[in-house]
Amino acid sequence: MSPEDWLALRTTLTLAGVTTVLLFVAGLPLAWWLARSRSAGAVLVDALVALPLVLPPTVLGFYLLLALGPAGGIGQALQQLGLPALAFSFPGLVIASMLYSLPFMVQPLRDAFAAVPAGLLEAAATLRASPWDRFASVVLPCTRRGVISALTLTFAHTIGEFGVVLMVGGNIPGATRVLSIAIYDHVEALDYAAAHRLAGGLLLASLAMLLPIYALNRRRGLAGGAA
Amino acid sequence: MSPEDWLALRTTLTLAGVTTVLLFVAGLPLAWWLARSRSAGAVLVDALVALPLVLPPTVLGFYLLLALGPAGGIGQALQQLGLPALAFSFPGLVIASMLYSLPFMVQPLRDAFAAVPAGLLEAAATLRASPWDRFASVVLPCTRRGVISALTLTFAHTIGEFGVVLMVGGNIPGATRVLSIAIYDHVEALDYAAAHRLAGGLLLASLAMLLPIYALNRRRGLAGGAA
Amino acid sequence: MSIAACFRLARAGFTLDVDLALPGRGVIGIAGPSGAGKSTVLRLIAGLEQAEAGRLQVNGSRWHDGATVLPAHARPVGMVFQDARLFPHLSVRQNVAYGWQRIHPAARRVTLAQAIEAFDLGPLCERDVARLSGGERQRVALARAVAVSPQLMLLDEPLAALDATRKDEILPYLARLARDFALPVLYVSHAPDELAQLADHLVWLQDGRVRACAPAMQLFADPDSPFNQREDCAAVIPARIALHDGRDQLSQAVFDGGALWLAGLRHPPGAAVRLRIAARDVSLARGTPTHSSILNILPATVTALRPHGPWCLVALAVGAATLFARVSHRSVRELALGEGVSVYAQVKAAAMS
Amino acid sequence: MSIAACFRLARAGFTLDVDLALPGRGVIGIAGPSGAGKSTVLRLIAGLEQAEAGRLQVNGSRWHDGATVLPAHARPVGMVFQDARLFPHLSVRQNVAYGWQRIHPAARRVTLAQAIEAFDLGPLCERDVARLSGGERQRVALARAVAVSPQLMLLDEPLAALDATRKDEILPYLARLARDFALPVLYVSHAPDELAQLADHLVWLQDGRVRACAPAMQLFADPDSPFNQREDCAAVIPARIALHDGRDQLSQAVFDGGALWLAGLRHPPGAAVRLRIAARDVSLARGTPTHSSILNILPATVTALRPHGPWCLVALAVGAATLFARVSHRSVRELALGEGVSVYAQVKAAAMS
Amino acid sequence: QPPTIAAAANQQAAMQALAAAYGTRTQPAPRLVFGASGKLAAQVRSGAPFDLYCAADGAYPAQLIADGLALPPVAVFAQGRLIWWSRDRALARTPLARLDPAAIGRIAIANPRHAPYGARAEEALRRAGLWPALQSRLVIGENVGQAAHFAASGAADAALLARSQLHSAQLAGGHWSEVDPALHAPLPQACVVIRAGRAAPQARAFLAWLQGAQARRILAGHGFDAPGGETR
Ligand SMILES: Nc1ncnc2c1ncn2[C@@H]1O[C@H](COP(=O)(O)OP(=O)(O)OP(=O)(O)O)[C@@H](O)[C@H]1O
Ligand SMILES: Nc1ncnc2c1ncn2[C@@H]1O[C@H](COP(=O)(O)OP(=O)(O)OP(=O)(O)O)[C@@H](O)[C@H]1O
Ligand code: MOO
Ligand SMILES: [Mg+2]
Ligand SMILES: [Mg+2]
Repeated sequence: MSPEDWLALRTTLTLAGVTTVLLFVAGLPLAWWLARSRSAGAVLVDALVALPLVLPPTVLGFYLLLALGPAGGIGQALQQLGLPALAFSFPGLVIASMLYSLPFMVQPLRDAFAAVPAGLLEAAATLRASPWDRFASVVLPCTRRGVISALTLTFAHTIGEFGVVLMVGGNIPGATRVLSIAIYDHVEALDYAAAHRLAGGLLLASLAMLLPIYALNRRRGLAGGAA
Repeated sequence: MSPEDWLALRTTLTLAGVTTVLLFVAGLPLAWWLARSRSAGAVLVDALVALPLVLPPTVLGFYLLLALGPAGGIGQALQQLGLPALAFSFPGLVIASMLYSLPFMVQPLRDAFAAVPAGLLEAAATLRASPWDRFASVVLPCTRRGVISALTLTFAHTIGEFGVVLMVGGNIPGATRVLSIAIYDHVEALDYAAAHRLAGGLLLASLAMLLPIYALNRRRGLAGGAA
Repeated sequence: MSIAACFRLARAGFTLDVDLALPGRGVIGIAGPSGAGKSTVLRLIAGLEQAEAGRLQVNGSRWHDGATVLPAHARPVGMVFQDARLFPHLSVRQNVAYGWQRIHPAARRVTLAQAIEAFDLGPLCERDVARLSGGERQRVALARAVAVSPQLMLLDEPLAALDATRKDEILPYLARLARDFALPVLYVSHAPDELAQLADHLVWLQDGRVRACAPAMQLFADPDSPFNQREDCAAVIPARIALHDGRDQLSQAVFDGGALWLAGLRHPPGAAVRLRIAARDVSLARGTPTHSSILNILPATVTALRPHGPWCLVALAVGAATLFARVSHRSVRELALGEGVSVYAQVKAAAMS
Repeated sequence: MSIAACFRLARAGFTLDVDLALPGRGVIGIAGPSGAGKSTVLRLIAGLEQAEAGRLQVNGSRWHDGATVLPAHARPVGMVFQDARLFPHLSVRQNVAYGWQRIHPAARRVTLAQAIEAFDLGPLCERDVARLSGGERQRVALARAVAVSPQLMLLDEPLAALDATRKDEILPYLARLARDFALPVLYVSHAPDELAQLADHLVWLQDGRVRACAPAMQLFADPDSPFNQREDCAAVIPARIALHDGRDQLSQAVFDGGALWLAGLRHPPGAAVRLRIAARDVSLARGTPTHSSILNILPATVTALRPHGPWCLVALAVGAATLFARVSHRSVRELALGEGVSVYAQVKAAAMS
Repeated sequence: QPPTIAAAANQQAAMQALAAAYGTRTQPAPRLVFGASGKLAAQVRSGAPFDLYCAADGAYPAQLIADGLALPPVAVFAQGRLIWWSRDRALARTPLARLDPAAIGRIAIANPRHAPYGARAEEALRRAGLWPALQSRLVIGENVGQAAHFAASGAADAALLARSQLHSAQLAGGHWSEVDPALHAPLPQACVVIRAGRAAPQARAFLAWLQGAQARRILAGHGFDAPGGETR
């Protein structure tokens, strides 16, 4: 692999990591609220959260480009603050990824949270567990499968991001040139050998990463269904 | 919207519909098996199912084009059978979409199925419900949220497909020119007005589609968590 | 008409190894300490658990024989689990209808309305099952099992969450079900009074093994059976109503050894009844007692004496019937009780049911 | 030291409206038909249910007062639910330890080992809770609640799935807990014997309303209380062990009205006990009976007669104590029973616990 | 700080060679970003951090200057050539004007809307009178690089590509012929300095070098004609 490809790998992993962590922090309370709330507003939020799923990445990319670019609202605001523009920058990519992967974090968490029997939380409350404690000691362990799903889906989906990056990230080495774009580039340059190295390597690395996750998940997870 | 864009809309919806139906049929038994099996092979299948999540669409697109082309394994097999080549055809796109969206169908189904208490299935069995009947009358209704999630995720993810189509589709109007590609084209050609029409319309239509789904899901869904 | 059940099953720290020959009708009570394997036996019979080795034949049909295993949904059972296991996505009525809809209309021996009525679920019909009290849930589970018109009922402590009044309503219904449809009912219970009231046959399980399995009368009459080792042991005597005294609401029942006055029965003269006489309700005297509120005084012969901790259980032959009396050691001495001694057994009328 | 609980709550088809003044220690039995609101009252006290209006004060602490509502996890209760509600992701030991870890070490009055020991969970400690029998689950739930060293125990039919032997082990433990830690225990049960054995105070709920709420002695002594309307009604008499006869394993208990011989007690002389004398275990005579295995014959005066269907419940004054006898209408006539009549009450020693 | 160069897809191999030749210890090699000329121009409009923009057509740079996003002048440093490529030797050698539309399967071209090579391919097909017959057989690559990939992978039977792409081993297995330059407008490879670029001096230095002799040799070796239009 060329130094450029290593750089793309680093950019990709950093982007996926940062996106996953930020979305997890933001997604936990949002998912919990969505799982428990019965308000009408929750329906709207549900639909808004799902929007990035339904929209092609190019729609998202287009509007992000307009918003983040020098003519867009966010772009101009940043410019007036003397900050660099977000389009074609790593921070811009993080924002795009967070929007793009939002449902992948929130939906599995919400569904898992909604399936936790209220009776268990009541039992925990009578055993002195505060709401936070209940969340950490009952909800999260009981929904481990959902949490792992949400984290891997988000991480993976960010790694697999292509359309949005193509539109708002460009292809700037070291900043926005992620693996998916690098492979695309190699293919277009007809450099199949490099494409094979990158794509094949990614394929094997992914499988090697997924196998232990699922082995672990499976070993400790299935008992839940038997209860 | 131009006639070409209408055509792209039709292609997109047909693709998403066909993919969702086919994947649902294939995904139900696979997800059920993954949810209940304790064999070591299930771990490998779990990881393989998740692979399209982790892989950038460009990896998939690259290998699919090689496989579907006349030099690839699938392409050659089809040629020997006297069948038309799949590359740059709608059926080829369906295959690509099914691979690409596989985890979006299987994972939510698997997680929902795994959470169904075994005791309910036992009770249903003593009430004369055959395995199929139990699946239809207990598992599916009890996992309605998961099933709806799987269907919307798959449909949506196929609508949002971009990278793979960009690489294997060839942008053929009426066959492989889907919405995401059409929007990309408009943006790159600086035809922002057309891009706005398509992207904005899609945004509103999506929201209009998602709102009733979530309203329905929420109204009948939350009782499950209270049990 | 019989049930033959033979199972072997090993779990970590628990091995079940039973070979049961049971009658093909009537109520078969299953008792034994917690963790003895009672629920496991019901699960094996229902086809919910796989035995390592097993054989199961119910009234002529082979349900399990070597490799041939009838799947659970093909076994014509009605099962009530220890936990109610109601379907959370269905209303009370839909829960009751679930199995009912799945049997052939010709095989239905109760209507849906009857099943709902029998457990007084009318007012709860459209209720979400998550919004029921504990006892209400149990009644729904019972109605659901009854509604499949089973050929074998498997009841795992079905009345544990019910109050005495409800129990008094439901127990006779279950007995009637067993009788009217010539149905075997396997009834797991911790409550000796429930068993004595219902059971025709009894099984005592302990540590996964059968400690006793015999007709209820026989086990209730045996001072050494596991059912008679506790404070609440009782004799059960088959009898026939001879006459009815409307003014005092007393009935006289005759049995193979004499006659007893009973209260609270609504049976017509000639009806067969089972008298349950708790050992603690029987006192002994050497002479004929007088001026007592005790109506029933029967001449009896002591057949056995068994020390029960601080007590002494005295088995008595009254004609062909066996009665028990639980008396203190002092009484044994003062009355000079011993095998073969003749005594008068005083039975309070109030002590029969 | 008292509990004042006043709640109003409306559900579709059910309204709870209670105003309870309860003692701040001892066992408070709560009974009533299924669906009466027993579980709902416990849930309100635990803070799991929101009353429309309510006030709750427990031994001086305000838990609920107008808008001020102490959240559930801040209330020092130990609760056992009607369904076990064990944490499926934790082992038996971890379930028991869950609450124990969450209280201040200085507030712990039992060790984890003691809680596990008290319910004989040692062999199950590392077990997955999905692999427990019904009774085993209930014991884990009990141990988990005891381990938080609560200042108020809320037990919702905690022994429903347990066999008699286990019950006999656990009931005294719960009574000891209430006594040793001066702890109020709210105990919902359908089993009259459990309540009679344990309860110091009794509440009868029906249709969401309080039908009776008084010291247990008083309610047990009242022929009109809801607890004495059923076949199994009994008198409860406080007494003191006077002497112990080792040979016969009999003890003599003296009470405010005489002395009674008891068996099966291991209390030392001088100990205070509660005698429970079931109405069906008391027979009446006009003359002094002789040559009977009945050890206890007490002179008594009839204070009330209540027809109970085919029976007659006779309330008797024996010194300052009240006894019940359930006799047939014929006996009433033959013995010419009436208010103020002097009789001999014959109490079988075997009938006390 | 090395300049970032956004270059048309057909220049990919040549630019990489040029950048390698330009980079020394004292001046780092420029960073390269490739794509369809039109798409890169659109990105410049959206604020992409490019210093130099090299298109496959003069119109895009001129428009950027007109819109104030790039600095004049437009520097044409080479001329591109459209070629007709196929694995089928006979097909590849047949001039466009004499093609039998029925004999061809799929033809890959770049997207005419934002790739100049695609636009010239459309123009040539129209002039050859093949457009109505072939339109439904076309598969459109996002840029000329992807069009080449479609053909090289075998998924398309023939393609209209850039001569500058023939350097690639993937196309070595096929055959090609020049498309008659009379069938389409020329393909001047045109460069401008971006106004917002932060490495303008470095960009200018590279641009100057690009028009020098060493660069000419490299460009000629990659299938480009000299900017004046003379053949190799
Ligand atoms: N799923 C399981 N896996 C492993 N062991 C189990 C499982 N369920 C029960 N056991 C164990 O098997 C034994 C028998 O259990 P079973 O449920 O049959 O008891 P039981 O007689 O019904 O007791 P109870 O009266 O408490 O309900 C017990 O020792 C129990 O711990
Ligand atoms: N979650 C709920 N929502 C609405 N109504 C409920 C809910 N839970 C119970 N009820 C109803 O409230 C009433 C009181 O219920 P509760 O559980 O307090 O009864 P209970 O006295 O504990 O009965 P049981 O002895 O059967 O457990 C019942 O009529 C019941 O149907
Ligand atoms: O701008 Mo290009 O080189 O025609 O894709
Ligand atoms: Mg059991
Ligand atoms: Mg209750």
